[in-house]
This record gives sequence, structure tokens and C-alpha cells, in this order.
Amino acid sequence: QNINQRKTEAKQTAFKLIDVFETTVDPKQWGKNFPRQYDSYLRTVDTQRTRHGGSEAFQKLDTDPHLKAIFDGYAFAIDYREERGHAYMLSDQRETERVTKKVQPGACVHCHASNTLAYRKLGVEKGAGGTIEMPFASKEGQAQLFKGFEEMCKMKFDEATKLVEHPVACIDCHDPDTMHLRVTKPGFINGIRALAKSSDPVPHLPSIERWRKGDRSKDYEPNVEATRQEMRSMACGQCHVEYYFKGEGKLVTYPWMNGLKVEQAEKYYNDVGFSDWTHARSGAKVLKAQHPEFEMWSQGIHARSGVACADCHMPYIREGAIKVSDHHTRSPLLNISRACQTCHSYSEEEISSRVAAIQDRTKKLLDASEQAVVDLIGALEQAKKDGMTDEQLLPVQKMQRAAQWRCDFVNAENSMGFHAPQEAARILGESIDLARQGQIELLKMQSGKTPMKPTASAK
Amino acid sequence: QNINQRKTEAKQTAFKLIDVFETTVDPKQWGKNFPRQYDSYLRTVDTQRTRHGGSEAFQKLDTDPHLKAIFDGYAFAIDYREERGHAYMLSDQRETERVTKKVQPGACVHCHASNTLAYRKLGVEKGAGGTIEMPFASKEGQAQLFKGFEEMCKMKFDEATKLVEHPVACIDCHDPDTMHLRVTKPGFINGIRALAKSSDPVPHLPSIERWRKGDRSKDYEPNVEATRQEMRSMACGQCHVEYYFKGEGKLVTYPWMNGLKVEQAEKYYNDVGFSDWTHARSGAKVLKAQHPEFEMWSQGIHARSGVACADCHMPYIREGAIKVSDHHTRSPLLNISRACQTCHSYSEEEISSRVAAIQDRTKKLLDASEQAVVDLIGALEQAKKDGMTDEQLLPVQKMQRAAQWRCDFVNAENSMGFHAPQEAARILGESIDLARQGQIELLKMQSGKTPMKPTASAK
Amino acid sequence: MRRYAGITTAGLALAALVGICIGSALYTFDFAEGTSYLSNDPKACVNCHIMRDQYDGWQKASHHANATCNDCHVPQDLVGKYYTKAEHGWRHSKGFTLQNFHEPIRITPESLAIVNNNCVRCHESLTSEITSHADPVRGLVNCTQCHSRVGHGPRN
Ligand code: HEC
Ligand code: HEC
Ligand code: HEC
Ligand code: HEC
Ligand code: HEC
Ligand code: HEC
Ligand code: HEC
Ligand code: HEC
Ligand code: HEC
Ligand code: HEC
Ligand code: HEC
Ligand code: HEC
Ligand code: HEC
Ligand code: HEC
Ligand SMILES: [Ca+2]
Ligand SMILES: [Ca+2]
Repeated sequence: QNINQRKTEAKQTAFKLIDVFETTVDPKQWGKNFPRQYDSYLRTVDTQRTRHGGSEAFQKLDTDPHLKAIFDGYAFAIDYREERGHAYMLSDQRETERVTKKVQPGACVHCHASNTLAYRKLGVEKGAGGTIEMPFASKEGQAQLFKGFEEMCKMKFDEATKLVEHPVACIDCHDPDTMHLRVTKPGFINGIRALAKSSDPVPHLPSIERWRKGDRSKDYEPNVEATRQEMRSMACGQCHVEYYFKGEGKLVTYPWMNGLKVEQAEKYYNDVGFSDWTHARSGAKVLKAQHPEFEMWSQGIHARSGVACADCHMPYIREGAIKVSDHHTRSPLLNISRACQTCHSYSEEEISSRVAAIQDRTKKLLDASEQAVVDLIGALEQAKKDGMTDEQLLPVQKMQRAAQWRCDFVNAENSMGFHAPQEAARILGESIDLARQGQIELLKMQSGKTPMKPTASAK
Repeated sequence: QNINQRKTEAKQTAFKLIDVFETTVDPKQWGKNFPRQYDSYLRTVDTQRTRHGGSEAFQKLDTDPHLKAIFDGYAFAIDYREERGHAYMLSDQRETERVTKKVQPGACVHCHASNTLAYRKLGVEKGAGGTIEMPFASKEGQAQLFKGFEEMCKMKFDEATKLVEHPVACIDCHDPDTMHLRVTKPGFINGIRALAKSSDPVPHLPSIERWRKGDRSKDYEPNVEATRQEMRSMACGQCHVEYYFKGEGKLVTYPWMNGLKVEQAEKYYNDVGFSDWTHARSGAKVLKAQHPEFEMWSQGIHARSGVACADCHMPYIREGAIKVSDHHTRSPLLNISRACQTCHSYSEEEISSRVAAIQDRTKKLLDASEQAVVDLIGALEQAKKDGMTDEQLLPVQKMQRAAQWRCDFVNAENSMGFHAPQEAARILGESIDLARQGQIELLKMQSGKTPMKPTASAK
Repeated sequence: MRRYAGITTAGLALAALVGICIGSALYTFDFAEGTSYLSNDPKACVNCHIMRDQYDGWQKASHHANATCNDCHVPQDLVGKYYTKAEHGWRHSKGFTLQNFHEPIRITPESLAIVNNNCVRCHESLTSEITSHADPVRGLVNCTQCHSRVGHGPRN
């Protein structure tokens, strides 16, 4: 790899046709120096479906009728699609009925656009010192970024989205001077710092483990301390994570203060008393999980073995004597030879069947878990109709919240369990237990029996 | 390959000190030719505990109090221990209170002794043709074996066990002439033939897939058709499997007619109407699962990758100038460097933590599943006390049977989920769903509501 | 750059040679001797940039000091050696010239058998006990099933 690197670095200078700066947002410009990466980056417009993923934006509410019941009362019951390539992120966000039919904040823009510069400009406007030509990593640069971030989060979506014009672009992941990977999303930088301060073991993020052993007086700084291999996942962890909008300022926040696991995020939300909405049928205060790929990957054997998102979703392609990272980020199942066979010496067919075995198991449990949640929602709805009060129902509503959170955590995660097969199954097993226990508790309340104590594992 | 074989066969004869025959049961004799294997074979007397396994015969009924409730009315509620090394198999069986306090058949001997010769002798006695000097693989040899097997199964245990004197010995796994691996247990030979005839995909057993494509007029013959790598698992699959005693003849039978998965074995038992006992508290006709290691391994990624039982449980060990298979079969966690590190280049510490992560997840779900089953048993017990009849309770008793079978399948499997982590979790998730739905159904019956239809996944 | 250009020339020259060989429909040892492909120097392999990963891996792996490419990848009996070299030379050059091979490169079952025989060749006495009881029908368990890293280190 070093040799390759040296070669390509040599190339890089040789081919450097134009200079790019912190102010060069348009990927076309960068593409003049790196046409191969740019060409593949453009190919994220492709649409091709896989069994559980792929890039065709079909309506999930149609393919999975349970979802309407589960998200009743929330924007996700209106329009919820399979996600597709990066090229669409800006337009898909602008066009979703979740935005056109509901009011959304500027916070949404955090992950759907190239906004490094937009944040900094806004920051300067709103009084952060310095100029936007100053280095990104400088004290001023960072202050501008975070100031603009905070300001944009609380704007109206319609206004905020006018400040950006490109989907995620080179500048969001690369330093324009050195082309080194970097993270630029303030929500991620805050989140990973909070994670570093927690005590959740993260063997797959060795630089955090190292930081923890240090004096901890300064915040963990991913752009300085993370290894290259870690950066190959953190670049994606910028956006492919569970989040919520904190408080009135609608600040994009990753719930990592206790760790990355499903129950650790839940604990955070419970502690701060957050819920996404009140369920229209059951009255429960519930949560919506969103694309926790980084979190789920973190629990899997690949992360543990040092395999990064980019290894599978941006594998090297050889072009003549050089290898470049395929910037057509997509389902690895559409690219098995490069995405998997460098590490796994089985045939493509065999590799797909292994994935299918994992995804089928997950799907089966997921169906059972959704069914259990829907049954509980139905039972609560009926109980309300029968005259039970929210106060009486609260313990059971809490069980719905916990069950639904787990079910959705796996469902919203986009690999159908592949990123961490056993963890996904464990989460769903717990979801089923909680939802079914909720029904039991309700029936006991209704028939005047003493409700059972939920078991330790299902508290 | 052929070249090497010829060269090294010369070596073998050089060391051959005595001749061993189909009539040489005593491993000590074989050990004269193969002292290294014999020495390690003797070491199975060692006792050392691991977190979830190891070879200390502690009482499981004490460490896991749920088991008494789950097995109420059955011999396993009297005495149920952690299993230990092969050296103890004969004595542990003779001494367990399951034998001393209950009547057991000669069938038990099938997996707890070297009985290749004992079967054949008994077969000859009972009228099978030929003499015991005839080759094991000859028509007569096989007829003697199967005749003796059938006869011994239906004997009384006390008499049958007198016919054997050694725990599993060289002759049960090796051809005395060539030392090639072989399988000799009739129950396994019948079982694997039935499996071959089923249509359950077995990518990890390529010789069966091959047989299926042939004309299928002759039975699948493991000793002829299996590859060497398959034999390195089948040798263990002879005994480390789920089984039951079929009919009056108490014939040791492996429920593989539909395939190796948990629900396929269940379907077999349901179809033939078998149950191990009637639960003392709930009145349900239930099943006990027994050590389905071969079945669970079959669902895992290691089997799929061609990794055999012997690779992990009998890894090669270097003794001076020669490497041999470690015949001290035991927990690989007591021998990580040899058992895992040739394939996995992580530190021993890292490998144990990976196993711990898998086993901890399994344990957590297993606890939840046991709790759910125990809750259902309690609910049924109460319903009976309240005057409900077995006829009324039958649908719920069936759910107990299904839930308990799944819970026990993972519990009785001795790797705490390691052999197939996601599959173990899936099974437990289903167990929880079934047990909790049983409670729900019962409560609905009691309160006069229409019982819900169990969901598809939990039929 | 310079090295890169050099490689390409070598590759083309080799391909051209192979082309001539198809023309005459004959693999001759003359052709064989005439190309660097047949030397035992690992650099001969890595002349082809496509072998770069394996070369890098080999340099870091346990056998760097003990075995070169040909010790593992070519049968050591004379006929087999040159047959294999000719066959590989042909296939690899063709692949390289046409750029129509599967990537990542996968060892063929035939080549893997050659490798395994070479393991046993060097480690004969150590492994005599486990190879001696090999079933003539079932054969050996491949050494590389467990020791796949000795040549090139871990895949990842
Ligand atoms: C070992 C390989 C591997 C790694 C590492 C990996 N993934 Fe994946 N990912 C997959 C596979 C396989 C799928 C399933 C694709 C499908 O079903 O079509 C997937 C699915 C996805 C999807 C949905 C793709 C689609 O087609 O809709 C996203 C988004 C994703 N992964 C993001 C990530 C992120 C972010 C990381 C790192 C935090 C990551 N992945 C790490 C293999 C990997
Ligand atoms: C923390 C990063 C982040 C934030 C904040 C965020 N998104 Fe997304 N969004 C993603 C990622 C990653 C995907 C692709 C994965 C997926 O769809 O699950 C996505 C997918 C989408 C999609 C396409 C799939 C679908 O759900 O229909 C839409 C539309 C969308 N987001 C709208 C929004 C809106 C509206 C907001 C604000 C309320 C928002 N996003 C905020 C990261 C984010
Ligand atoms: C700026 C936020 C952001 C970053 C950084 C980001 N993604 Fe995405 N990603 C998204 C959004 C948003 C979508 C969904 C777009 C849509 O549906 O319109 C998406 C979609 C995807 C998909 C689904 C494509 C498909 O065909 O369905 C994959 C795979 C993916 N991203 C992988 C990655 C990887 C790997 C990285 C890091 C190298 C990464 N992403 C970095 C926001 C981001
Ligand atoms: C979502 C994140 C993301 C975006 C957007 C992105 N890249 Fe990359 N890029 C990566 C990752 C990850 C790597 C691998 C870096 C490594 O291995 O250190 C990479 C590597 C590169 C490299 C180094 C050589 C190689 O191919 O590995 C170049 C040059 C490059 N990208 C150019 C671009 C250009 C030009 C654009 C815009 C058209 C762009 N990148 C957009 C994530 C991104
Ligand atoms: C950079 C190396 C690398 C890449 C790329 C990679 N893997 Fe893996 N994979 C591993 C490692 C390492 C393990 C863990 C086992 C081990 O330690 O050998 C593993 C384990 C697995 C397992 C078994 C574990 C489980 O979760 O069941 C499957 C299945 C698997 N990989 C499939 C894939 C697929 C599909 C892809 C491509 C989308 C892929 N891998 C890409 C290195 C890789
Ligand atoms: C990839 C390695 C691997 C393979 C292959 C494997 N096992 Fe295991 N086995 C393990 C591990 C790890 C454990 C857990 C040991 C522990 O908890 O101490 C285990 C546990 C066991 C135990 C319980 C051991 C104890 O300490 O009580 C038995 C019995 C067993 N396996 C039999 C088998 C059989 C039979 C097969 C083949 C059908 C097999 N194993 C295949 C790794 C393996
Ligand atoms: C003849 C039947 C039989 C065969 C064949 C057999 N086993 Fe066992 N095995 C047993 C019995 C019975 C026990 C439990 C003995 C006891 O607890 O007294 C056992 C125990 C074990 C244990 C647990 C040891 C411990 O320390 O707890 C392991 C591991 C094991 N066997 C692995 C294997 C492997 C690997 C093979 C094949 C190479 C194999 N067995 C073949 C019957 C068999
Ligand atoms: C199909 C093979 C097979 C048959 C038949 C069989 N066993 Fe076992 N037995 C095993 C294996 C394998 C183990 C070790 C794994 C375990 O304990 O789960 C074992 C373990 C045991 C143990 C030690 C652990 C414990 O459960 O306390 C006892 C005692 C025992 N068996 C008694 C019996 C009795 C009594 C019978 C007849 C009713 C019997 N076995 C029939 C294979 C068998
Ligand atoms: C439970 C099954 C089992 C028993 C009992 C058993 N072996 Fe083995 N033995 C194996 C397996 C599995 C191998 C590996 C064979 C292979 O790789 O083909 C083996 C291999 C051997 C080999 C070949 C060389 C080597 O070490 O791999 C010899 C010799 C041998 N055993 C001798 C014995 C002797 C002597 C005894 C009795 C003291 C014995 N075996 C008992 C399963 C068993
Ligand atoms: C003969 C080779 C071999 C041996 C021995 C072996 N493994 Fe594996 N292991 C594999 C392969 C192959 C995979 C599947 C991933 C892949 O395709 O690279 C794997 C996957 C794994 C995984 C990830 C899959 C999962 O189930 O989560 C773990 C963990 C693992 N092995 C642990 C162990 C442990 C512990 C041992 C020793 C007890 C062991 N392995 C022995 C070859 C082996
Ligand atoms: C002319 C360029 C070139 C040279 C020089 C070269 N190779 Fe290759 N090699 C290739 C190509 C191209 C392939 C892929 C061919 C295919 O997959 O059909 C390949 C494939 C292989 C394979 C895997 C396929 C197989 O046949 O099993 C091995 C092993 C291999 N080469 C070894 C070597 C060794 C050893 C040397 C030096 C003695 C060498 N190569 C020199 C171009 C070359
Ligand atoms: C010690 C033995 C050994 C040496 C020396 C060795 N190789 Fe290999 N080589 C192997 C083995 C083993 C494999 C198969 C790896 C596998 O199956 O995972 C292999 C595979 C390959 C492949 C196919 C790629 C693949 O992963 O299947 C190529 C190409 C190759 N070797 C080239 C070379 C070259 C070039 C050299 C010298 C620089 C070399 N080898 C030296 C043992 C060796
Ligand atoms: C040209 C001779 C030669 C060939 C071919 C060869 N080796 Fe070796 N190997 C050696 C020597 C010399 C050593 C170091 C001294 C020793 O331990 O015997 C060694 C060491 C080893 C070691 C111990 C070091 C380590 O990596 O753990 C293993 C294992 C090994 N060889 C396996 C193999 C396998 C498998 C193959 C075939 C893929 C192979 N060897 C091919 C000569 C060879
Ligand atoms: C099933 C797995 C497996 C297979 C197949 C296998 N080995 Fe090994 N090998 C091992 C293990 C485990 C050790 C370590 C033994 C020890 O440390 O006591 C080892 C040790 C060795 C060593 C000695 C390493 C040292 O420390 O000096 C050599 C050399 C070796 N093997 C070569 C081979 C060859 C040649 C073959 C093919 C005939 C082969 N092996 C097949 C698992 C295997
Ligand atoms: Ca998609
Ligand atoms: Ca044990």
C-alpha cells in the first residue's frame, strides 16, 4: 500500500491541473485533478435494486404495511422511502412529503449537502471571527463552523436549504491541500467527543481507547488522532448515524454519551426525557430510529477486525497500474468481487448466499418484532377506547416505546442485519419480549390480576 | 498429493510396533503404535472450567434454577451436569441419577462407549451371518453392526452397559488397517442417510450435495463418499447431536428427515407425534433437546467455510519434530493459540473477547427465553388449578412445547451460541415470541376475549 | 514513473513473445528460457504490477526468508516445472495483455494443489504423521486451509 500510495501521490502532483481551496465546493473543480474519483462519484445517480437494499427509491410504506401503524402520527407515516445514491440526497430531502407536508428545521441540512463552507460563511455572518479563507482546522475556522452550524439548525428548512447547492462533495471528506480524509460535520465531531468521554469499550476505534488513557484535558480530535483506517469509517459516520434535534435550538445531536449500543442511546433519550412524537393510536411517547449504520457496524465482527465502511462501500478499483477508491458508494452486493473477494476467497455466488442467510434470519425476526409491536399498539388503542387513562397505561406505553425503539433500530439500519448479525437478532429478540410483555401486562391490568414484574432483561 | 502419500506411508510402517484389528478395542494397544495421540487422548481426564463450558461436572440445576421448572417431571430435573472429557463418558453415564433413579434402555450406550465390537458380537449372537473377523465395511460386518445395535437398544441399560468397557476409543473413529477416519455409530449412519434424502441445503457437506445429484438408488455412504474434511466433523457428529429413542425398540434415531434446523427437527417430532414427557406442572407434552452441536455448527459460518470440529477441538500440536492431532478434545478456549490463531491473526486476548461478546449476547437472550418459558409454565399451572381442562389448554400447551424446544435447543447446545451466533439468537427470539404469545392467549381465554391468531412466524 | 513505464514495456514484450508462440502453436523451452518469467527471482513475477500485492505480502510474510514464489508456485520435478511455467506464462500474459481476468486474482484449484505439494515437500518430516494416514481417495487436508497466511500474510 505504501508503494501504491507513493505512486499515486507522485501522480497526484503530476496531474494537479488546478488548485482547490476551502472555498471550492463544486466537485467538478476537484474532478479536474482527480477525474477517476469524480467519474465514479457521479455514478451515484445509478439505480439498481438488491433484495433488501439497493438504490431504487421505492415507498417503504407500501412494501411494509406495518410501518404505517408503527409510525402513526409522525411524518414517517406519510412518506418513507428506500434511500438511494449520494447524488440524490439534496433533492430527495427537498421533495419528501415529510418536508413538503410538515415543517422541518434547518438542522436537516446537516447531512444532506456539502455545507462546510455554508456553515462557515453563516458563522462569519453571525459574528464568528476571522475570514473563510482561514484554514479549516484553525481556531477561527472551527469557531466559524460551529457557529454557523448552530445558527443553521434553528433556521427554517426552506431558508436553510437555499444556502447549499451540492450533495455531499469532496470538500466534506477531504482536505483540499493534502487530500487527506477529514470529518467536517459538527454533529459528528460533538458526538464522537462525547463517545470518547463515555466508558463504552470501543476496540474498533483504537485512537479513542488511546485518548482515554491520556490526560483527557483536551477534547478528542478525530482529525488529528484517528488512524487512517478509522477515518475510512468516520467519514461515513458523519451522517450514517442515529440523531435527534436537541432542544429549541434544534441542534443535530448524536446520542452517544453512554456508548453506541441500542440500550445506551435509549438510556440517553430516557434521561433527557426526549421523544420524537406521541403515538396517534396508543398515546405512547415514542422514538424514531434513523440509519444507525455506524453504531451497528461498531457491534459487528468487521469493525472489530478493522474493516472500514470504505473497504466495502468504496473498494479499490484498479485502473491500469494505480488503484483508486470507487467513489460510487452503493450496495456492496452490486460489486462483490471488489468489495468482498479481496478478503474472502469464495465465489461471488457463495458470498451472496452467505449474506442472504444473514439477511433472511434478520428479516424473519424483524417481521415477528413488527408484528409484536403492532399487536401491542392495537391492544393499547383498544384499552384507551375502553376507557383506560394514559396514567393507567403509562407503564405499558413505556414498554411500547422500548420495544418499538429496538424494532426500529434494526429496521432503520440499512444492512438488514449484515453489519452485525447477532447483535441485530439480539435486539429484535428483546423487542419481541418487551412488546409481548406489554400485552400481557395490559391484559392483567384489564382482568384485575397483579401485573407481572418485567424480567431483568426486559426492564 | 499422491507422491507425498507414498513417501510417508513408508514412515508409518516403520513405527508400527503391533498389529491392531477390528477386535482390538483397548486404546492402550493402539497407543503402542501412536503414543502421541494416545497420551493426549488420556488427558481428557483433565478438568478445567471456562466461563460457559469447560470440563468441570458442576450441577446445572444449581447454577440455573430455571431448569428445575422447565424439566419438571423429567429425569433431567433430578441430575443434569456440565459435560466433561471423553474419559468420563462411561462412568458419568453409569453414575448419573438419571440412570440410577430412573429406568433407561440399552440405547444409551450408543454414544457413551466403544461399542463397535460389542454391537457386532451381539449381532452375531443374535443371528447376523459371518464372523467378527470379517471387515467392518463388508456386507456381513455391517449387518452384524446394525443387528447388534437394534438388539442392544431395547435391552435394559444395566445389562447393556456390561457389554462395553471403554469410553469412545480409537476403533470408533479409525480404521485399524489404514488409520483412516471412519464413522461407526449406526444411529449416525441412519441419520446422515435420511438427511441426504431430504432437500435441506447442506453446502457444508459437499459429498451429500454430490450424492443428491447422482442416481440415489444406493444409500449415501459417509465412509466412502465424505471428504476427509467432512469426516473431521462427522466423526464427532456421530454423538454430538440431538436424538430420540424411536418406538418400542428404543432405536437411537436422529430427527434429520427434514433437515438439520431446529424447526425441521420439530416438524419431524410433531409428524411422528413424539414427546419426551408430559410436563408435571403444565400438562404440556414437551421435548428435551440434547447436545445438537453438529446441527448448530452446520448453521454457522465456520461450517460454511469448511472448518471442521477437529480443527478447533483437536488442533494439530507440535511434538518435537512432528505434528499430530491433539486427541485431548476439549474447550478450544483452553487452547486458543492452536485452535484459533493459525486462522485468526489476533491476540489470544482479542480472540477470547470476541468469543465472550458472542456468548454474552446468547446468554442474555437465553435468560430472557428461559424466563418467558417459566412464566408460561406458571400461567398454565395456575390455569389448571383454576379448573381449566387439558383440552381447553391444548393450544397453549403446544406453544409451550414449541417455545421450550427452541430455548432448550440453544441451552443444550454446548457452545453458548458460538457455533452459530446469529442462528442461536434467532431461535431464542422465536422462543420468547412463542412463550409470551402463549401467556397472552391464555389470558385472553381466561378473560373471555377471542384468542389472537398466532402470527405466521410463530405458528 | 520510470519503473512503471519499464514494466509496461516488459509486459508488452512478454505478451508479444507469447503472441509469437501462438503463431507457431508451440511452447518451446527456448521461449521459456528467453523470458524473465522463468527465473526464480521474485522480481520476475513482480515485473507484472498485477503481482504487486502478492509480492508486498510475501515480503512481510513468514516465508520471505525461506521460500520464493517458485518454491511454492511451481512443481519441483523438471517436467512439471516447465510445463507449469509455460502454462502459467501463457495464461498470465494473455490475461495481462487482454486485461480480461477476474479481479481480485484468485488462485486456481490446480495451482493450489501445486502449492500444497510444495508445503509438504519442505515440511515433510514434520507433517509425516498427518499426511501418512491420508486416505488415498480423500487425500490430504490442504495445508492452506489453516496456514493460508504463510505466503502472503493475512488477506486483509
Ligand atoms: C464488511 C462489509 C461492510 C462494511 C464494513 C460496511 N458495510 Fe454497509 N453494507 C454492507 C452490505 C453487504 C450491505 C447490504 C446491502 C444490500 O442489502 O444490498 C450494506 C448496506 C449498507 C447500506 C444500505 C445500502 C443500500 O443498498 O441501501 C448503507 C447506507 C451502509 N451499508 C452504510 C455503511 C456504513 C456507514 C458503514 C460503516 C460505518 C458500513 N456500511 C460498513 C457491507 C458493509
Ligand atoms: C445525522 C444525519 C442526517 C440528518 C440530520 C438528516 N438526515 Fe436524512 N438521511 C441521512 C442518511 C444517512 C440517509 C440515508 C439512509 C436512510 O435513508 O436510512 C438519509 C435519508 C433521507 C431521505 C431518503 C430516504 C427516506 O427516508 O425517505 C430523506 C427524504 C431524508 N433523509 C430527509 C431528511 C429530513 C427531512 C431531515 C430533517 C428532518 C433529515 N433527512 C435529516 C442522514 C441524515
Ligand atoms: C453528508 C452526509 C453523508 C456522508 C458524509 C455520507 N453519506 Fe452516505 N448517504 C447520505 C444520504 C443523505 C443518503 C441517502 C440519499 C438519498 O436517498 O437521497 C446516503 C446514502 C448512502 C448509501 C445508499 C446508496 C444506495 O444505493 O442506496 C450508501 C451505501 C452510503 N450512503 C454509504 C456511504 C459511505 C460508505 C460513506 C463514507 C465514505 C457515506 N455514505 C458518507 C449521507 C451521507
Ligand atoms: C463521503 C466521503 C467522500 C467524498 C464525498 C469524496 N471522497 Fe474521496 N475518498 C473518500 C475515502 C473514504 C477515500 C479513501 C481514503 C483513504 O484510504 O485514506 C477517498 C480517497 C480519495 C482519493 C485518494 C486516492 C484514492 O482513490 O483512494 C482521492 C484523490 C479522492 N478521494 C478524491 C475525491 C474527489 C475528487 C471527490 C469529489 C468528486 C471525493 N474524493 C469525494 C471519501 C470521500
Ligand atoms: C478488509 C477485509 C474484509 C472485507 C473487505 C470484507 N470482509 Fe467479511 N470478514 C473479514 C474478517 C476479518 C472477518 C472476521 C472473521 C475473521 O476474523 O477471519 C469477516 C467475516 C465475515 C463473515 C462472517 C461473520 C458474520 O458476520 O457472519 C461474513 C458473512 C462476511 N465477512 C461477509 C463479507 C461480505 C459479504 C463482504 C463484502 C460486502 C465482506 N465480508 C467484506 C474481512 C473482510
Ligand atoms: C471454529 C471453531 C469451532 C468449531 C469448528 C467447532 N467448535 Fe465446538 N466449540 C468452540 C468454542 C469456542 C466453544 C466454547 C467453549 C467454551 O465455552 O469453553 C465450543 C464448545 C463446544 C463444546 C462444549 C465444550 C465445553 O467446554 O464444554 C462441544 C461439546 C463442542 N463444542 C463440540 C463441537 C462439535 C461436535 C463440532 C462440530 C460439529 C464443533 N464443536 C465445532 C469452537 C468450535
Ligand atoms: C461415542 C460418542 C462420542 C464421539 C464419537 C465424540 N464424542 Fe465428544 N463427548 C461424548 C460424550 C458422551 C461426552 C461427555 C462425557 C461426560 O461428560 O462424561 C463428550 C464430551 C465432549 C466435549 C466436552 C469436553 C469438556 O471438557 O467438557 C468435547 C469438547 C467433545 N466431546 C468434542 C468431541 C469432538 C471434537 C469429537 C470428534 C473428534 C467428539 N467429541 C466425538 C461423546 C462423543
Ligand atoms: C446420540 C448420542 C447420545 C446418546 C444416545 C446418549 N448420550 Fe449422553 N451424552 C452425549 C453427548 C455428546 C454428551 C456430552 C454433551 C452434553 O452433555 O450435552 C452426553 C453427556 C451425558 C452426560 C453428562 C452430562 C449430563 O447430562 O449430566 C450424562 C450423565 C449422559 N450423557 C447420560 C446419558 C444417558 C442416561 C443416556 C440415555 C438415556 C444417554 N446419555 C444417551 C451423547 C449421547
Ligand atoms: C472421537 C474420534 C477419535 C478418537 C476416539 C480417536 N481419534 Fe485419532 N483422530 C481423530 C481425528 C478427527 C483425526 C484427524 C484425522 C484427519 O485429519 O484426517 C485423528 C487422527 C489420528 C491419527 C493421524 C495422525 C494425526 O495425529 O492427525 C492417528 C495416528 C490417530 N488419530 C490415532 C488415534 C489413536 C491411537 C486413538 C486412540 C488412543 C485415536 N486416534 C482415537 C479422531 C479420533
Ligand atoms: C481452519 C480455519 C479456522 C479456525 C481453526 C477457526 N476459524 Fe474462526 N473463522 C474462520 C473463517 C473462514 C471464518 C469466516 C469469515 C471468513 O470467511 O473469513 C471465521 C469466522 C470467525 C468469527 C466471526 C464469525 C462469527 O461467528 O461471529 C469468529 C468470532 C471466529 N471465527 C472465532 C474463532 C475462534 C474463537 C476459533 C477457535 C476456537 C476459530 N475461529 C477457529 C476460520 C477459522
Ligand atoms: C505478464 C504479467 C505477469 C507476470 C510476469 C506474472 N504474472 Fe501471475 N498473473 C498475471 C495475471 C494477469 C494473472 C490473472 C490470470 C487469471 O486469473 O486468469 C495472474 C495470476 C497468477 C496466479 C493465480 C492464478 C493461478 O494460476 O492460480 C498465481 C498463483 C500467479 N499469477 C503467480 C505468479 C508467479 C509465481 C509469477 C512469477 C514466476 C507470476 N505470477 C508472474 C500476470 C503475471
Ligand atoms: C510459502 C509459500 C508461498 C510463497 C513463497 C509465495 N506464495 Fe503466492 N500463494 C501462496 C498461497 C498459499 C496462496 C493461496 C492463498 C489463499 O488461498 O488464500 C498463494 C496465492 C498467490 C496468488 C493468487 C492470489 C490469491 O490470493 O489467491 C498469486 C498471484 C501469488 N500467490 C503470487 C505470488 C508471488 C508473485 C510470489 C513471490 C513474490 C509468491 N506468490 C510467493 C503461497 C506462496
Ligand atoms: C522452500 C521450502 C519451503 C516451502 C515450499 C514452504 N515452507 Fe514453510 N517453512 C520453510 C522454512 C525453512 C521454515 C522456517 C523453519 C521451520 O520452522 O521449519 C518454514 C516455516 C513454516 C511455518 C512456521 C512459521 C509460520 O509461518 O508459522 C509454517 C506454519 C509453514 N512453514 C508452513 C508452510 C506451508 C503451509 C507451506 C505451503 C503453503 C510452506 N510452509 C511452504 C520452508 C518452506
Ligand atoms: C487443521 C488445521 C491445519 C492444517 C490442515 C495444517 N496445519 Fe500445520 N499447524 C496447525 C497448527 C494448529 C499448528 C501449531 C501446532 C503447535 O504450535 O503445536 C501447526 C504447525 C505447523 C508447522 C510448525 C510451525 C512451527 O511453529 O514451527 C508447520 C511447518 C506446519 N504446520 C505445516 C503444515 C503443512 C505442510 C500442512 C499440510 C500438510 C499443514 N501444516 C496442515 C494447523 C494445521
Ligand atoms: Ca438503498
Ligand atoms: Ca463441558
